[in-house]
Amino acid sequence: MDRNNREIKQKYLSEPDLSVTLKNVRLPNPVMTASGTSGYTFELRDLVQLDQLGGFITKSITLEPRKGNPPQRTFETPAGMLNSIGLANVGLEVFCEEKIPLLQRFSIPVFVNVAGKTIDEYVAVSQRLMSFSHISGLEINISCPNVKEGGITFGTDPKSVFDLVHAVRQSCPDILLIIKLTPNVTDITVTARAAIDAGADVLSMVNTFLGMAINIHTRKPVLGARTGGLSGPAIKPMALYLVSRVYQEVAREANIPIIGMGGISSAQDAIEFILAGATAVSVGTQVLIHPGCLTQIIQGIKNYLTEYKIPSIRDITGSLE
Amino acid sequence: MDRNNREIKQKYLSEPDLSVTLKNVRLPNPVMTASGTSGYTFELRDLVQLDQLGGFITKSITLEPRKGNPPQRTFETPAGMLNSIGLANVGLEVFCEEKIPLLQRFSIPVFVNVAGKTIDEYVAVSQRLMSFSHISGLEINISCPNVKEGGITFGTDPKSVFDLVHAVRQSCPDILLIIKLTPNVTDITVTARAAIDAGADVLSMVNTFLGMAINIHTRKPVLGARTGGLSGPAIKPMALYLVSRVYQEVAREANIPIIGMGGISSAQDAIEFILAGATAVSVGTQVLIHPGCLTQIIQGIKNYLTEYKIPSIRDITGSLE
Amino acid sequence: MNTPNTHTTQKGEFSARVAQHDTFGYDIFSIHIELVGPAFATFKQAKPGQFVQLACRDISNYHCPTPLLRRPFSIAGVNIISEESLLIEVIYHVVGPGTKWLQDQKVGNKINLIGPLGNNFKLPENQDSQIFLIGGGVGLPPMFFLADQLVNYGHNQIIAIAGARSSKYLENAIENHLIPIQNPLEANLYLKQFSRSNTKCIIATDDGSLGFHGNVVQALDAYLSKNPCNNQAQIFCCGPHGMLKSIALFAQSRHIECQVCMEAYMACGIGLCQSCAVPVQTSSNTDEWQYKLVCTNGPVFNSKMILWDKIEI
Amino acid sequence: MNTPNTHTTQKGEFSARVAQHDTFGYDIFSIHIELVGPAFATFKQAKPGQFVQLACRDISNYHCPTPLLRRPFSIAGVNIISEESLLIEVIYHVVGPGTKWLQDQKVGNKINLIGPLGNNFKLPENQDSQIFLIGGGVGLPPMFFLADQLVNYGHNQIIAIAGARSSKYLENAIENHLIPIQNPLEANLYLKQFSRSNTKCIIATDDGSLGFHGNVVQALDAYLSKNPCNNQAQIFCCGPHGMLKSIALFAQSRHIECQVCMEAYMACGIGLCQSCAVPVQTSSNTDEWQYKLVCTNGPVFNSKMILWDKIEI
Ligand SMILES: Cc1cc2nc3c(=O)[nH]c(=O)nc-3n(C[C@H](O)[C@H](O)[C@H](O)COP(=O)(O)OP(=O)(O)OC[C@H]3O[C@@H](n4cnc5c(N)ncnc54)[C@H](O)[C@@H]3O)c2cc1C
Ligand SMILES: Cc1cc2nc3c(=O)[nH]c(=O)nc-3n(C[C@H](O)[C@H](O)[C@H](O)COP(=O)(O)OP(=O)(O)OC[C@H]3O[C@@H](n4cnc5c(N)ncnc54)[C@H](O)[C@@H]3O)c2cc1C
Ligand SMILES: Cc1cc2nc3c(=O)[nH]c(=O)nc-3n(C[C@H](O)[C@H](O)[C@H](O)COP(=O)(O)O)c2cc1C
Ligand SMILES: Cc1cc2nc3c(=O)[nH]c(=O)nc-3n(C[C@H](O)[C@H](O)[C@H](O)COP(=O)(O)O)c2cc1C
Ligand code: FES
Ligand code: FES
Repeated sequence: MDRNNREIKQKYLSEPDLSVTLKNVRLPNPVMTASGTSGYTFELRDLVQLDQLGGFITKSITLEPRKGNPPQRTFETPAGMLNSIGLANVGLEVFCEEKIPLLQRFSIPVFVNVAGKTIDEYVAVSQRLMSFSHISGLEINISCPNVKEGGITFGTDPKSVFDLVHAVRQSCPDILLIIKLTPNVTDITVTARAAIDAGADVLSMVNTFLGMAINIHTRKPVLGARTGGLSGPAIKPMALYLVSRVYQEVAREANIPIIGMGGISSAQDAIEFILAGATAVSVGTQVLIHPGCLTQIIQGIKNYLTEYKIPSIRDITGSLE
Repeated sequence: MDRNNREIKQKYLSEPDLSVTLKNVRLPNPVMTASGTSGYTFELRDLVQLDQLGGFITKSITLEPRKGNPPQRTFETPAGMLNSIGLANVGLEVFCEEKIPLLQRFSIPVFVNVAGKTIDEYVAVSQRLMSFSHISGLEINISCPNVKEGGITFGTDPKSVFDLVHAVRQSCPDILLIIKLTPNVTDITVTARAAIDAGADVLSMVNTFLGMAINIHTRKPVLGARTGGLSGPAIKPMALYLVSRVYQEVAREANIPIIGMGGISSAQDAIEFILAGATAVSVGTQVLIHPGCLTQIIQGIKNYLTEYKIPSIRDITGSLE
Repeated sequence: MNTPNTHTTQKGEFSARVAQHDTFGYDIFSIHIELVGPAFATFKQAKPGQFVQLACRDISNYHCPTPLLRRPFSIAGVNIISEESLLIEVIYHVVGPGTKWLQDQKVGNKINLIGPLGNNFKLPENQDSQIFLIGGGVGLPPMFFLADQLVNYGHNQIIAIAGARSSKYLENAIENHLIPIQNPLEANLYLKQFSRSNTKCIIATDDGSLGFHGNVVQALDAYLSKNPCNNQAQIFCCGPHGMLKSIALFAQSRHIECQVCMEAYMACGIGLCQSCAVPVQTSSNTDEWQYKLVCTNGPVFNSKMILWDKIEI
Repeated sequence: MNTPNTHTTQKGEFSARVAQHDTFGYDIFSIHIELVGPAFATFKQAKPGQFVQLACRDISNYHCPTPLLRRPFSIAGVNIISEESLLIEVIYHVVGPGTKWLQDQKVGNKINLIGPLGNNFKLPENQDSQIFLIGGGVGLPPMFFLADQLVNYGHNQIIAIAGARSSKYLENAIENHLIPIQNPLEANLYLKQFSRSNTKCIIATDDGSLGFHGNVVQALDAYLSKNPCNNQAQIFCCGPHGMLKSIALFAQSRHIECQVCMEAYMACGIGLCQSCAVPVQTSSNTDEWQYKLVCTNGPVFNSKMILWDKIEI
């Protein structure tokens, strides 16, 4: 018995357990793609062994197809990038017809990111998607800074957050609901609480920070949409702070898992988010640059746990002193 | 007459006019130091020809001396740095006795940055300082993220902003009041408006963004104060956006000048802020790294105006299309 | 995972080695990058028009992620040097931090790249088609590679037009550059990278410092008025959008088929970010349009499909 | 401006040239940086204990500001080579992006630096004082410079104790390193940087791979028990804070004067940011304390004044 125990322990020590759960969905490991940076389905397959990831999050889907914002749509900034894609996407119908069948081939959990301009649109898209059994959950993007007509208001006003999440929750009682928060607020614990009160199962944080760049020669904004969302390593200290805060003040007590993101580029970054309270992490900008980072991060987390003889990643979630 | 005009124009073209005014205070050029990054007085004199700057802003002064936060107090992040100095300063009395006499030797406008925990403290410090005639104005720091006991609340709550600025304005009716805003709010135009309504003469923006870093080996926050303020090139896109927004939505109409800052490292950065609506700019983190940048930025602005045959810097303030 | 088993890797992320680094012209350099192993197998299939995304920094140094994004560069040639190793050539103009970093790389240094990316030029079916390869500035590189391929496929009516602001931008690539060009519209083996495929070219400089005095469209126009082409002609071109637009309009007015290789600000280069959108007609007889991605739907487009008026030039 | 006219520049921001770059030990390198003109005049005055802030990147490339902050390094020696040119030596351990960048610099490359910075060691008044120079790891470099100065000022009772985790960290700096050390407590000319001032040293390694088996405090203790010092002794030391604390406590117990050269995470190095605070007693007979700045009030402090218990080690 004692020996048996030791053997089990031994096994744990040699192969740390990376699996985590988002409510009822088990992820083989905590590393996922971030919405809008890894395509709809298998776009990355030449460059990443997608079946080794913890989960896959699609780019945002809206009811109608969207052309997106006029170019220039991205711009490099010091250790970051601005984007004003404007939710360019094929729309729900094409997505259901062309992409969903491909998503079925994933052996890892798949989450579809949903966006919209009105509560009705969010509800319509969510209801349609929840009928596909191999979609493990919906990530509700209430925080895109690049769509003028509403999106951003949903995310910054606690009342709107509540109403939106509540409506989606009512119409989709069973599917895992991940609510993606915007960092562009005075107190993110307030919107986090609103989302949880309205029935969020998981919080995903954070979306991009509002930013802008100016071309001093043309004296015009660089981005076609004037402003954009800042992502990448530059934002990591801020995103980490927000995750830590929401975990300490809201999520831990409410027992709501957090998917942390914002500038994650390395295993060290991912571990910082996990220590701060993220159950899982998403990688966005760095995938655009170095898709191989995804599996490297998983390996790096494994090495870290092994080095410190920590049997399971779950042992360190939120363990920041 | 015509010829005279041409000559005047010629002169302008060869030597563009860099001077700007903050209400009644004329700055020889728009480039100043940022509070907390250039000392109290002549700390930089070996490295910078201080008399060539547009103005000098001191580090924050509080009523009593402050030890500041426990080390580690700064940390490098991608293209940025976190600081949690915690307003370490010699206190009003020592400042008045030892530093003010030195400040008198400046030939450029000097602004003293004031911080505090209570409205009374702000008022006491401001009242004392306004008696020194060679202080051209006070920059009221209502936005330091590194002092727990109040500072940050002042800056994020419009009502508190109003009350604080109003109290200082009432007690110091004549001195130029610069109100330094925090970026850590949902809608910075609201706090900007509150400051203006309460009697601010100038807005200074922005202070640092809240952030954090974790040492994954000790599993503790890197900073002794756990969290800190993010500054440096990483934040420039966000700071620029905020300046542009406040200029477009509030300051232009109210005719209130803005001192822009946040990640400025080069003349190009400074010009971006000026195009976005800043009358003057402050340079913080980059001075810590490369003090010579201050005069280089001034020269770079001059070169830009010359290249584009713009007679005065004021011609392009807020001229973003 | 049930990814289709038949899938073979068409692109990859590889670490490669600088094998050669030469000057092409003023502030323009030619770098030869050696690829071996799986990278060799993948890049053996590379086609003209395709490009690579170079990491212009040490991508494994997470602490110094600047410049953050990769930089796209056309493949200017593929030179298979053994059964397991090949060189790709990239010709780049130093314009900012990424290209400055490239310039500092010495033979033997490692460069991380993703490629080959994008679609490619569609070759004319008829080997006797009159083909014009037009490149302006660093739009030339894909034309060098295309010339190699065309000649390989037996095309024999090829004239290249190399545009530059001034002769200095071609300086070190010019063969026999001391020989004055008698008739600027007479194509000859002037440029090394074209000479390897025996492709004759006309040089056009904006300042007249070498060859034809004028831009590439003027050169083409002048050439065609002296040498009207009988058989079906085709234009392949790459360069600044202003130039591409002029060529497209010219081609349309002369009913010449024209393929353009477009540029766009790219964040990923691999179809993930939707950064590189270019407005394209949905079909040739409609007003409807959509954004296509230069990095995956392009960079090569039929010039008639591009909505030039919607592009800021 | 009415800055005092008498003011002469005690520090400056300069562009310098790498003149020599050698290996000191495993992952530790010695770089010699040449300073001319105004930098020469300024650095001629540099004193042991002072340091420089090196920009570990091209500081003029605003687009790639990583690593953002300068890195502080002790001056390990100043070598005046002509009437307008001198070399400063910096010995550094490669531990992160800044030092990795340094390692990549070749002779002839430019490095931007600010210095000399900080205060310096106060020399004993009595030339016959028994002096111990104790350096651990990359705490050694200021001791090399201090030995130069002490000898210059006629001090003749100097023993250095060089601590390292293992012999490999000193490998390339050891003279006659093949000669086995018979009596590990017998000081000799073992280290090149000490030999230039004829300073004999004891080597102490944690793993016993060379010299005394143990840390520097144990070595000092053992040495003193065999060689009790009659005249007033003084200790000068630099190294990790744990080591400095042990030395400080040891010195206090033996009533030996001790100056410590402290480290701190620095953002500016020039007294602007208040980053490098270290808790110091306000006077020796009070509990009051304040934060002092390692970069301007230090890095050298009287060991008794440091509040070691308030420092995380
Ligand atoms: C498909 C494709 C193929 C290309 N092939 C080549 C090539 O063979 N040789 C070559 O020299 N250049 C080529 N370019 C352009 C090259 O990618 C840019 O010059 C390079 O990214 C500039 O990087 P930088 O850091 O040096 O300068 P940056 O500071 O990034 O840019 C300097 C200037 O170039 C502009 N620029 C930046 N990125 C692009 C871009 N992707 N497209 C167009 N303009 C840009 C910027 O707006 C700025 O004005 C190609 C671009 C694309 C999209
Ligand atoms: C006054 C002074 C003199 C110094 N002299 C020398 C010297 O002569 N030779 C030498 O090799 N090193 C010296 N150091 C330490 C040196 O500055 C750091 O090793 C260097 O900054 C690390 O930079 P990096 O980018 O390579 O590594 P980073 O990634 O910045 O740091 C790597 C590790 O070193 C720690 N570190 C970073 N900065 C400091 C610092 N300022 N002080 C202490 N630890 C730090 C970090 O916390 C981290 O654990 C000195 C430090 C000070 C304050
Ligand atoms: C090009 C780009 C497109 C994005 N598109 C979406 C999107 O469609 N929906 C969404 O919820 N978030 C979107 N995001 C935000 C990311 O999912 C992520 O929240 C953010 O970029 C921060 O993470 P990062 O720093 O790792 O990129 C996008 C980000 C980028 C850079
Ligand atoms: C080390 C440090 C100390 C600072 N101290 C103060 C301060 O005392 N008072 C204040 O109003 N702002 C302070 N700031 C904020 C700066 O004045 C400035 O608003 C901010 O750093 C953004 O500008 P930057 O990116 O150019 O540094 C400090 C910033 C830094 C980096
Ligand atoms: S560059 Fe990212 S989709 Fe084309
Ligand atoms: S490092 Fe900035 S004050 Fe010492």
